[in-house]
Amino acid sequence: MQDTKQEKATDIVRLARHTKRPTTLDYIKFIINDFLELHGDRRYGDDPAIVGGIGFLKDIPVTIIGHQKGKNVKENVRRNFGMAHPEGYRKALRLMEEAERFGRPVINFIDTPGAYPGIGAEERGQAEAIAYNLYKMSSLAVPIISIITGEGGSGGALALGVADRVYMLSDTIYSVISPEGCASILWRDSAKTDDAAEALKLTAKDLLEFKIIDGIINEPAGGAQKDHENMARRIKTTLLSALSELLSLDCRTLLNRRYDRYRRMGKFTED
Amino acid sequence: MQDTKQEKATDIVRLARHTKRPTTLDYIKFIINDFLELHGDRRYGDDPAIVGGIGFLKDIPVTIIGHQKGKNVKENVRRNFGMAHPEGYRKALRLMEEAERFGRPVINFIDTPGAYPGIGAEERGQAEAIAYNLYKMSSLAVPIISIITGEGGSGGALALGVADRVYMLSDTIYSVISPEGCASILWRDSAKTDDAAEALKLTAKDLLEFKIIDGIINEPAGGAQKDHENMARRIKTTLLSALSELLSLDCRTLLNRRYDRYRRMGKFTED
Amino acid sequence: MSKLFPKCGKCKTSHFIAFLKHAHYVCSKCGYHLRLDALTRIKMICDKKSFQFFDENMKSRDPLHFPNYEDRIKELMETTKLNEAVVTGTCKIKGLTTTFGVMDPRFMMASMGSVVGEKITRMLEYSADNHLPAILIISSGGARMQEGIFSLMQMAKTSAAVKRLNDKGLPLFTVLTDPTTGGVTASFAMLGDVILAESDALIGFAGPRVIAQTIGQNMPHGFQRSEFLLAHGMLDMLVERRQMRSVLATLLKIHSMRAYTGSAEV
Amino acid sequence: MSKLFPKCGKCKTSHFIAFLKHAHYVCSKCGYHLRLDALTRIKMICDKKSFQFFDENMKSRDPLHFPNYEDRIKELMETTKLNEAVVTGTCKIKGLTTTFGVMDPRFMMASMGSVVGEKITRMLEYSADNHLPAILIISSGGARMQEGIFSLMQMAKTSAAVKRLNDKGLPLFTVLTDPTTGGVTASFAMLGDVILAESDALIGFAGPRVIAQTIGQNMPHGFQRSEFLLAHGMLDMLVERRQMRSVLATLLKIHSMRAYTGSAEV
Repeated sequence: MQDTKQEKATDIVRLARHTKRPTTLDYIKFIINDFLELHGDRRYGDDPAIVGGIGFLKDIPVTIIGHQKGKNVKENVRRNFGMAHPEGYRKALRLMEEAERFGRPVINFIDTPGAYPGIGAEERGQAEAIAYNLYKMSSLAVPIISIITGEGGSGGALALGVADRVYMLSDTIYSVISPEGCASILWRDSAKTDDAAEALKLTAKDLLEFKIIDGIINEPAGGAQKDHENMARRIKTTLLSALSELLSLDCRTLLNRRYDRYRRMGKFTED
Repeated sequence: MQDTKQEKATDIVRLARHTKRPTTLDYIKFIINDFLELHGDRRYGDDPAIVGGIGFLKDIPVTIIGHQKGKNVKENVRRNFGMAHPEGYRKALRLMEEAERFGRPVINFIDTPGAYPGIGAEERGQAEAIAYNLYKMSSLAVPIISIITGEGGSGGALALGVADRVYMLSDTIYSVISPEGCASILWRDSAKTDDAAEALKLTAKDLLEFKIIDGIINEPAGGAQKDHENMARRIKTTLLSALSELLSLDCRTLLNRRYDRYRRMGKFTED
Repeated sequence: MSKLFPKCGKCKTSHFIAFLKHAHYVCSKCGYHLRLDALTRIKMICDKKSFQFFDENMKSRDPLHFPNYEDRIKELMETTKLNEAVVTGTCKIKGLTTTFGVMDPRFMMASMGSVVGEKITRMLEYSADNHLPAILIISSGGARMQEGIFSLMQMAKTSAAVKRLNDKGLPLFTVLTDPTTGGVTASFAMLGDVILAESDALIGFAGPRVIAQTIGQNMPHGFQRSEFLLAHGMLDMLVERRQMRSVLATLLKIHSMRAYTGSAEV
Repeated sequence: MSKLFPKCGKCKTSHFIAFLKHAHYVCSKCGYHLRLDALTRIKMICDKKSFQFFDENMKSRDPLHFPNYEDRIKELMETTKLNEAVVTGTCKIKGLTTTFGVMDPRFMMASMGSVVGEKITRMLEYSADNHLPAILIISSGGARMQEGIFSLMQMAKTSAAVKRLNDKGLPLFTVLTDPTTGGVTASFAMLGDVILAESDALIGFAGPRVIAQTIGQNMPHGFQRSEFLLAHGMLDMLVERRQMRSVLATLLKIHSMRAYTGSAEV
């Protein structure tokens, strides 16, 4: 985001969804050495909408997981546009539990329109899969860092988003519902999508102000899609700096802070 | 088993499979108060071939799980003749993990020809489901008692059979493979089923001698099928006596003994 | 809706209120379980006069200044006599003490904003601190979009509170009623140690309309209904409404003692 | 089988042994990964001369006095120059120390009796005691029915040993090769923290013949092959045989240090 001009929410929505933005596998290529992609939930399937694996961030062994969109229509169909089924979230959780067992920090990249709303997804417990991730991640005994690299769509984003640190790239969004969905449900009028985008306060700037996220990683001039490598470098710098803090915390402190991080979110009165 | 005559293995195989033998739900009716049946693996399905739930054994809250055969053809089709799919083993494990969380001992009734050999079962990880149960049960931090009430068929039986105490009713079997399967694979001759039954050493008496099981619960005259209530009473007596020992053990002792129980099984030389 | 002759929400038959009440608000014609307000649920399940309310005065603050949200809330506070979509507290059921929360579908379809999330979290924390089990009677349209990201974060907050409760060896029992959808299903609703449901309740993550739009075809029969979820392994039991109090009491009783205390874990 | 021109086990093409060896025993015609004896595997994966054998003299005892079993074992000991179907020990891979076990399909299709179970358990316990990771290269027809219930119990014994290894924060890596079936798949094979497989290997619980008999229909294309299992979420990676050493070395390297030690768990 260029700080010099105040962009509209609807423009940022468009940028966050830009089809040329780097994907999780692009970032991994630039920032992880010795990467091995690991597959499957060991229960039902291997969801191509979420990828994950292990490797080194500089000299730190890490587990790295993220939604995966395609680069073209064909690949997007295979990746289901980054919309995961329950087996995707369960694969992610399996890898996070492995990370916990071996003391590896977890890095999650979030970029999804949302969890897939389909018959099979419901049959196999989309709600349960997301809920269980939130439950388990809340006390996973290794540091977790999540970065929103594009669209942070609702529960399907949060299922990779319970973390000790959450960052957003400057041209990304994170929202309880898409502007289109909001306009359609609330005003039964898809023409009001721009209004909904504005009303939902879904930009990185909004969320930093609300203290929902811990920082904004600025995108290079023209946006992340203009220079994948440069964007990856900025992410790597942020990750290393955050990890150097988190790795020094004892487990109880880490988990208490993670609990408190979410515990304080919410606005209400008690008069 | 009448101790007065030496029955043939093949006769015991027939008795173990008698269609009128009490099923898990029959035993539960007689020995558990306030029983609530709980369903589902929370991932994929609810397998009718395995039932489970919670209630009181006398005044002890317990989790009770078992293979469930039908009483007639129709019910047997629904119950798949007690042959579980992966979701059955995963339901059982879910209930055992709940039991662990709330300090409830686990009682398992085993009566199955084996894990179901079908396409869906393989697709959803029959092997993984069984393996994971063995893995988790080996250190589940509450007492586990397993009772073979009919057929103890291979891995599908063992998946409910890693326990601190294992008992067999007197006219039951427990085997790595069915006599039919053994005859067919080894001798390619199903007429040799009786020989296989003998060779496999699969009766309660054999297994007690091998120290694979901890005791035999004698069946009432004519077999368990003649008097369900009487058989249930005998089982209840055994369970209460075993539990009174196991509940007094501290967790480390309990788990070390369980580990050692299986650790010492096996016959080999090292000269 | 006539107060004396309310209509069934499914088959639209009118029933005399006294009969309906006697039938636990289950339609005698089609079996539909009518949606109930929170206080009626409390009366049906909890021991008389045992309910002690928590956080009755907690109210929404419209953190996004979302169009029309403040007015809508004010209006609902007047019509429902509630300050928000969930009532929480402690009570006894057949003499056994538990924390107890009920969502009220009259209040914006009991969608989860900051207040719902905070009240449920406080209730779960109270359970953990006071060594009590917890029961939640759930109905909800999901997240409350008018509170934007704050609404989404309640999913993480409440799920973490369930984890802390469980880590103390204490259970959460959830009862899913019509409808239970969206971010509420995808957090505490599906995290019950035992999950009960009323029959024919709509339970799911995505709404049926959204799914129909996405896949461009009709739903299979009974899709996202309790019986369907039971068959797909997501629920522990279907419970008739008139049995609910008794089943919950049994659950409390079975979980009221640890038979095995040798574990160093807890 | 000609020693100089062995045949591919799938397409039956004969290959000159020197070429085949250079190709890591992968058929240049159909891509089939030929079954390998344990020592060949060790040579292909472990650092030269690094392998230290465990329990080389452990032998079966025919506990059931099963017809013909003792003779069959004696015969195999002569032809294979092995005492049983698994070789275990320690080795280095690219300089990193690990315990390492390989099953040898020539020995009764590497079915698991008491010796296989005991040797694998001892190897896993050695890892746990000496803070080493563990690697198992698997091929097996499953349980060894000639040892009856003792064979079945090896599933429980080895699975418990994997649990103890994991509880010490140490990993097991399994490599599934053609064929991996029955009680071996349903115990340590599927318990790898990372599960690798060679392509086109038969991997399953029930044998294809048994399934065909049960369901009375043919199998879907590729059923129970590695690629099928990967698609169904059961495997972490397919690894080309010539990459195996390098992938295992990377796994060892990534698992050689705990980045986060703040956990009180381990």
